[in-house]
Amino acid sequence: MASASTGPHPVPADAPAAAVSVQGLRKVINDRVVLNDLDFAIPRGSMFALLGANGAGKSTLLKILAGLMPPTGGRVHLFGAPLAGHAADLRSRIGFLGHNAMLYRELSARENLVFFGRMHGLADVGRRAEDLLEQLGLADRMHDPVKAFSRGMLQRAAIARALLCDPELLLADEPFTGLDAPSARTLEALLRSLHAQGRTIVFTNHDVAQSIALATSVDAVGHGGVFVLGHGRLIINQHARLLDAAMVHLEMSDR
Amino acid sequence: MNRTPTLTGHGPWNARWGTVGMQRLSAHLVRAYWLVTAALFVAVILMLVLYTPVDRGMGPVQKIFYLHLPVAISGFLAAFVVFIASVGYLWSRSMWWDDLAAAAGKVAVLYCAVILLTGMFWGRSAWGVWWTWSPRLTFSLVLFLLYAVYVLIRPTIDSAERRAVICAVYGIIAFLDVPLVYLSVRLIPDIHPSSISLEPAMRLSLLAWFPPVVMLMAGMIGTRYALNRRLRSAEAGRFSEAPSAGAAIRVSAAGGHP
Amino acid sequence: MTGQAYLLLAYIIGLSLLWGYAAALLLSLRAARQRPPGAVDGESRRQSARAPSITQERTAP
Amino acid sequence: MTTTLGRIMLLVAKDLRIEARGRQTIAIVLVLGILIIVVLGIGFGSPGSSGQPVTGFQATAILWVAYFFGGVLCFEKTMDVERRDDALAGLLMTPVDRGAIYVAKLLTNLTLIAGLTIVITPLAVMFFRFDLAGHAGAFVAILALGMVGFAAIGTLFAAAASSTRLQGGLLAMLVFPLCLPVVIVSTQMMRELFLPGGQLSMPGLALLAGFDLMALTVGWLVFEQVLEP
Repeated sequence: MASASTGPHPVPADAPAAAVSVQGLRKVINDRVVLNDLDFAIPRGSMFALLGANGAGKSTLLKILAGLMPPTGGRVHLFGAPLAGHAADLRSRIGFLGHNAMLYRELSARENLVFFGRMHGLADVGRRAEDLLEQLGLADRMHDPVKAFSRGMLQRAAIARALLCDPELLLADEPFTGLDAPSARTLEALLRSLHAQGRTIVFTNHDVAQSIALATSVDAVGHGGVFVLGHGRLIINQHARLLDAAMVHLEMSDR
Repeated sequence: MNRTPTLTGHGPWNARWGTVGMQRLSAHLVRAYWLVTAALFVAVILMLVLYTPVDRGMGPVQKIFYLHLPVAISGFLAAFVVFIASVGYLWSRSMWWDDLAAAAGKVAVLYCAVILLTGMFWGRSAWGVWWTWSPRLTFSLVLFLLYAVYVLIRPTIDSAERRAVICAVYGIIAFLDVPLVYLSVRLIPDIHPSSISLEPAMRLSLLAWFPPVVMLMAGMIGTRYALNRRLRSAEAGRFSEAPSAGAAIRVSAAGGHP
Repeated sequence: MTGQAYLLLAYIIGLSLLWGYAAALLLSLRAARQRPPGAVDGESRRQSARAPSITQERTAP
Repeated sequence: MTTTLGRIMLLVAKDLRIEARGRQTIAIVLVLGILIIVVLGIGFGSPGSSGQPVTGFQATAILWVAYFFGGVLCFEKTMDVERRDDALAGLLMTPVDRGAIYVAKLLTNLTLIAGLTIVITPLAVMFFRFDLAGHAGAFVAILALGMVGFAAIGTLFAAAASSTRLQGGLLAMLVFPLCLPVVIVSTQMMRELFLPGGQLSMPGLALLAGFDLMALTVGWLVFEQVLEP
């Protein structure tokens, strides 16, 4: 209901195949156009990096994809189903990692995960929570309240929360921010293994080189537009000027 | 592809007339509407002075009633418009509903203020007090407060969307409150039982007052609405220079990395 | 004061409130119509000066 | 349905556990309530020294002011828990029904308000020496019905306003006018109750119940629209 159903774009024939497909997506926040007529599709099983300067609308885009924010206009389909109608069913197939940890800071990491797991309706949540925390190197701190965690530990706990429901689609907003080098490597390995399992991963990142190394596709969101690669034309604006060299380079090295 | 922002999507009353001719016609219609409203007001005031009989019991002050009751009903209608527009906004998330609700909210406050003031003059003349916590007065005071808060709270919310949502929820509950307030004030003991019996000439005068007062209310809401639409599109226009990269294309650099 | 005076006051105040607001609305709508589109006030002009520049198009190598 | 119910219970348990860890809400709310009672007490003076004891009518006014201000603060605080670190977004990513979140928050708020009234009411009775004993049951009935409607409205607007600057006095300003029917009905009922030979007014009870029903229905229906991280 929240998203307008009046997009001029027909649903493309390949929509069911795509993990994410977006047509004519607009978002206006406080009378300011943040996303303007975005059209793109992310194939299933791809690792997709969204690049863009601060304020380019990357986080907004991810929030809309996660169903946390209604778009002003346009359509979003996840796994071929419209996000607006099936939000509740789709939510248990999506993992979302935001800027903030999205955890209750008075509760311990384990309590948080058990709580969110129960909300997801998972079976054997305790075991799943402990496994995940162990995997992310938080096993010895899992009974401490989250508010005592350092930034890096908080980020790892947040990653555990995002992966709790074993999502087919992981949306990660700046997942590497605040992680030290070893943790970042662990996360990279984790993302690669998730990708190897055939999951779709969409993440935003400032680090162009890292994004390129990780991603199977790179896209950049600028001020109200997608910057386009691969069709011979590159539409940019001043916010994205820093990025275009890297992107052009990517295209050349890929071909 | 240069689509109009949904933010300023067209409402039904200010749909962009296709031609200048249509625009002129609508301007003429609006002018005629206001002229008719003003003429009707002059007519009913003359009628009040020349035709309407003076109440034998209460004297001339009873004539306040001919303004008081139509204004009360119109104020109530304006509140109903706020309610409808609020439901409409939550249902469709189109900003023009919010503009309509804001317009009607302001008019509702104005009308409630007039109900209170005329009621107070009447009370002062008839019972010698400006204010008493009688059910009727309490009811109109609560109504006034409900919509005064509605109008006051709007500008304090920065985000246009949040403002629209919060005010829509408020507008819905406020209107649903009205019958509850009406019933609850009847628990207050009423020291002024006022049953008014109307002669046919009085009833005719009362009926004559309804069209101008209701038309004025509708005209005010329409004008305020048009003004709100204008302000909003002007604000949205500030940012319309953002690039409209409508021709965004799917990314095709896939699977190329080691 | 007499009933007549209260009646007069009530009508004068009530009607001037109603019509005063209506007149103010009509005047401000007329003023808004007469302003050229885009130039709303000084504030918005400054704002639009700060708004991001228009899309450039380039051809990738 | 049982899963929704179970999730509501889990949500309330989570809120109460967080409250038990920090005791941030109840402490602040209690202190505010006590402060209000004290200020009003100083204003009215001690009934023993200067004549008339406070009537039942005034008693509701005093108590309602304390409950309402404490309540609004309570709604704000319990919503704050969800806002810190964006925990609400985590919750919204789970398939749990938004209506369940609303009911759970409402139950948490009602629990905390119950705590507030349990402390404030005896204190006020002690300060003002009004006689609730004769109509304790009726008083509790009026209070309970009134607070459900109040909390239903307050929870809804606290959730709506939590992502804006609209807090503190302004939230109260939104909630109070909408809750005026509760104030009018409950004060009138208390007045009737404390008249000699007074009884619990049935139309009044029905009105309170009607208000609760309206507030709960609207809250349940629009809560999803109002929640936005």
